[in-house]
Amino acid sequence: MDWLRALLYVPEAASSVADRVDALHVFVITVTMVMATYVFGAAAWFAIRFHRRREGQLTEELRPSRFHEIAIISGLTGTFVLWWVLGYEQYVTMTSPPEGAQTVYLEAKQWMWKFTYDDGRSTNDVLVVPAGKPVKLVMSSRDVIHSFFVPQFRMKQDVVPGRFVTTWFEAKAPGEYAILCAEYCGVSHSRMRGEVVALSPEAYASWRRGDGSGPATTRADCGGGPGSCGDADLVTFGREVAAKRACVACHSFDGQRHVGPTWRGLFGAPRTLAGGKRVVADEAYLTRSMMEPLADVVDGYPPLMPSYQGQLSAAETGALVELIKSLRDAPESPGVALPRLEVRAVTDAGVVPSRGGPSP
Amino acid sequence: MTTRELTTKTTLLTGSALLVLWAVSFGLSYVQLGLAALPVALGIAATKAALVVLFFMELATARPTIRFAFAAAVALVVVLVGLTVADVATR
Amino acid sequence: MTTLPIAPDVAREPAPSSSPIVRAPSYLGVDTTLRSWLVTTDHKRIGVLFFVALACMLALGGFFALALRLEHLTPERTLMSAHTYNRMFTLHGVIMVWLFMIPSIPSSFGNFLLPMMIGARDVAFPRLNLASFYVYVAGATLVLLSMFASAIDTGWTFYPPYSSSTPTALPLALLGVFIVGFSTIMTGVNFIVTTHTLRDRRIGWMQMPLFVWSVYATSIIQVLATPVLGMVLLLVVANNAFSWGFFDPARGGDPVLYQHLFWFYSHPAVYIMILPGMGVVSEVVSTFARKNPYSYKAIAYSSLGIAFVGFLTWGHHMFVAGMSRFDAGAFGLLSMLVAVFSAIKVFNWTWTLKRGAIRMRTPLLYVFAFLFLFVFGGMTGVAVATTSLDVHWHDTYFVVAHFHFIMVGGTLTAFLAAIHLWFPKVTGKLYSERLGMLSAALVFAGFFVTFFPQFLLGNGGMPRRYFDYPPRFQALHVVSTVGSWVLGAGLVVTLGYLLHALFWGADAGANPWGSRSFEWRTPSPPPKHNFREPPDLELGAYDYTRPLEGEPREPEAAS
Amino acid sequence: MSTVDDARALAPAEPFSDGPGQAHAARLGMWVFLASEVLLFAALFTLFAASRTQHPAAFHEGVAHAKKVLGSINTAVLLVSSTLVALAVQVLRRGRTRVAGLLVAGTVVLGGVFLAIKITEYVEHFGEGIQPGGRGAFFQEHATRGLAEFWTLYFGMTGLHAVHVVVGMTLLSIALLGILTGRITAPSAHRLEVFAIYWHLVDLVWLFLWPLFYLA
Repeated sequence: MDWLRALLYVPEAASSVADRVDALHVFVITVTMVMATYVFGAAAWFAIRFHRRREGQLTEELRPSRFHEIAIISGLTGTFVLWWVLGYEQYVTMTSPPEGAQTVYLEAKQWMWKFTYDDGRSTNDVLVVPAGKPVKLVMSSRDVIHSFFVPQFRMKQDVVPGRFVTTWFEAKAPGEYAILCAEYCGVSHSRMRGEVVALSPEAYASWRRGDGSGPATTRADCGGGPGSCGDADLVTFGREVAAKRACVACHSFDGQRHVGPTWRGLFGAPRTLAGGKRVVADEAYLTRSMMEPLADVVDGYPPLMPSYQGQLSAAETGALVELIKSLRDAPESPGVALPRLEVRAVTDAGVVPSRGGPSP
Repeated sequence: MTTRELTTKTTLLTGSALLVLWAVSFGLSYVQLGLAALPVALGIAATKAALVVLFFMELATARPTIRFAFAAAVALVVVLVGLTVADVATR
Repeated sequence: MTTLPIAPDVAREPAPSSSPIVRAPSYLGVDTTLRSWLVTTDHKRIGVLFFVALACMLALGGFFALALRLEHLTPERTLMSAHTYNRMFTLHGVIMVWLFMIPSIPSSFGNFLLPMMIGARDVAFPRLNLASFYVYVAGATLVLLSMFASAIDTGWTFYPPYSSSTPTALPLALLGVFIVGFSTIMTGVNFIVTTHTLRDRRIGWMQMPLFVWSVYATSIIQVLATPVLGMVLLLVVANNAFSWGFFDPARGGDPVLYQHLFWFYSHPAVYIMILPGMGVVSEVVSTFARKNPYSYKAIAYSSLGIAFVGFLTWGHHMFVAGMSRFDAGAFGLLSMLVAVFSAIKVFNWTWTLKRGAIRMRTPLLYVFAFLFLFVFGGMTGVAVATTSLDVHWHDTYFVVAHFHFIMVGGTLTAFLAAIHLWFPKVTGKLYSERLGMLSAALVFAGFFVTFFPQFLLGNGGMPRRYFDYPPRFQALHVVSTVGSWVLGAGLVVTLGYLLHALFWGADAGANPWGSRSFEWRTPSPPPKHNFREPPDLELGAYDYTRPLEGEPREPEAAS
Repeated sequence: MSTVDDARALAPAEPFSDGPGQAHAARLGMWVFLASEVLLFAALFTLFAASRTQHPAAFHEGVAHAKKVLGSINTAVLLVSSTLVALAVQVLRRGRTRVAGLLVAGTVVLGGVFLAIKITEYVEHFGEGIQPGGRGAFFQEHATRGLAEFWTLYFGMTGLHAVHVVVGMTLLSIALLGILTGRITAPSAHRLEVFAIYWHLVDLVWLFLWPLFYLA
């Protein structure tokens, strides 16, 4: 397999899916070569065998045999559909993050990659991951479309502004792997490069402890100036964000029903939406609910929440998601009735009086 | 080339039917139909459109080539809207 | 193979009869003033006008291509800044796609030949035809003007949100492309109506030359796809000029929707570019193998199949764009189907050669190159439509190599085959067969050396639209650049001997190739209204079982 | 008078050999062009459908705010105008040129009425601070995500339709001129017919814009 990779100029297969992708690659190229040889061989043979012998030479009229036609059409269709089956099966794997993958939040902008980890630290242009463990990326862009591409992992995903897209990978072994931006994003597009640094479990643990090994990190920027978050992890940062953005005005941490649903036990739980649709509250659902709250309103709650699109950074969004995750098994408070709040909608311009119930 | 010519009477009848459907659609918009409101309104619109195409634009008596041209356009509109909305709805 | 330059194979022009109409001048000779060319409604002259304009665009786009390749000789800056590079690849794409490839074969050869091939005197709407030329010129002028104002740097795909904010003359360029789109629609409407209403009664649908089928299928795509592009370009202009914010996430828009609408046009546009080339190949193969197409119906119907199924596959450009997994699967499967139609054509052309009477002439040599390159281009197309493989290949040089194999290896090669097949028809002159063969070899070799390494670069993970690149890719980039010079040289040689032949070439006679196709049943160059008298259509367009009038009889007929 | 005109109207122009053939070509050409027009609008309808799927609440809010009565009157105006021009084609074929001219003139006038109502609507919306691109005072108070998209689409789609109304009125005015000068008569009714089917398409598009922007 390695000599085939060298022949095809394919880089080493450094992720858990790369070997399977390469196998399909080789299969597809082999079929291509066989078909091409068949066509060229036939054409060359006919050109030699049936060259013109005299001026004005006449030819008989040939008609294709039904068998030849059916064989070619069904053979081709079968081959191509087989490629599709194999490829789509792999694609589904490549786009379905496994349970328990570690989450890293990525914010792309012209022309850098900013990664925020669940312990509140962040790095620029360097993504530190443990080798041999799945890592899920929750990605958004601040300006134009970028594309996160790691050739050695055979993975690529466009990073789109205005929404969070997820992808995942698992580096097989410790090492450094290039990150390239694969969607044209402006004058320095070709310099928007970075690196995935996969560390052995021990080295990774030591980097997590922050004892100086591994790539340098900074604290997540809380938006309130340097040091405003202290040395807290992403969950603590999430509590600050929830307070600052007034999330707590409508959402409780302790299981109490409020204007909006409680965050306790929310993550991973099935939700029934107003239209009767059922979804699971995963990262995609939570991020979408922050950006597009009225798209999926939980049954029994008024559609009031304003959009936080363009107001929360990827780190802040990630912090809120981590906070909600941490509240999965939070203690339920005794049933103290909360004072009924006047229902208000929060917008960019501040708090304004609500417009009443849902639109007709 | 048209074998069956449409008559003035057909045209007048079609025009009246269109106005009746218009009134129905307008009236229904004041009834709370909930999720059914859009399908109902679009259904009536499609009926009116069919009347206009068949009897005003005379597709009912047009040559097959012309019917095919129009059908191809409508089919592609369905494809374009369908596959795009399918993406948004299943994301 | 002995007598070069070529001697006409058969059937010299019949001896001039005494009838005065026979001596009527050709379409070139009726009126030679410049004004008569500029206000002509003769489809043949409009075809020639288009050809000249298109050749200029090809030269301009090719010049940009050479400059871009030169920049990649070194991994860092070689001769231009990143900003210039970005503008130049955008212009290369815009000019090649919209000002050359899309109109190339239909507007030039389609215009010239389609009416003749169905026994018509002209297209259905001759004045609309002339208007489509001037609309094209107006659009192209706007695009070129934008170049001098402030050339755009978005790539030819104009993806928002980048295109919403770029400070370049984007509105001017996009309006230019929008206007060129009108020209495309006019030509398409004209060809569809012409094929339906002006066919000689003796030519049924299944008796038309296959080139007509391919241009007809192309016209259907042009008419139905181009308006969607026009609309989406207007939306981008509205974003850029008035900040209306379509597709702008901050205002509730979705950039991925732009990609849906854009590729709904731009994927079928690939078939607009390649289908007419496929028609040329069908004609060349039959003419030089003196053989009926292996299966006429399969080629004809597969053109229509490509036209319609081609509309269902646009999403395979968006597998990693953030599209839903369901749509990725649906588009992946549909994309596989459209490839079958192209493959059917390839097998048909190859098996048409079987038991033929093949003579290797420049057009056939180009068609052999076409077969070779198109099979690679087409099969790698199916490969990149394979969902999981596309994740790695998407937006890398693999895709660049793939579509250049189709666009250059396919369409440009077919365009060159068309030039060499119909040069005697259009001008009445013969070119040097020796130089023709030489430049065909140069073009093929140059092309292969330019673009084959790009497949490997893509496998290695080299993203497209990169000004700087990791140094490990340099060797392959250098090979590719050298290839581009050979390709360029081949095209310059072609221009040289064709210009020479135009003025000093030998007289071609009416039908130098002994072709059965209907456009050859009138003198070369043809008279103003194509046929002096209704042509003899006794023999079918692909009937090589009986001699054409004036052809030598078979010495041993019964074999 | 009419015989001379009829002969001139019937004579096929190059490259056609017969009048009916040319009439069919004109008709087919217009239909193929209309297929193209349908796809032009389809791009915007697709954008509308996808955006509505993404922001159902905002689009409800937008529809509730639209000028339903004005929009509905406009629908009726277009339906009547379409009926008039369809009748015009019928009577022209039967040789009643003068009546046909009156009907076409009526259609053009109704097109003008449509535009006048449309402009009234726009002016009122501008007065409320609704402008395309999510600009204007209205969006300071109504910040539902997707609402800006709704109104931008409203101006874009109805604006493009209005442009088509203007083109249709121009074409019908040309036809009217042809009828008045005797260049369009019963044998050359297809010249009016191709413009009439263009007008019907303009009507057709509006039939779908109306429920989407004003009713539901």
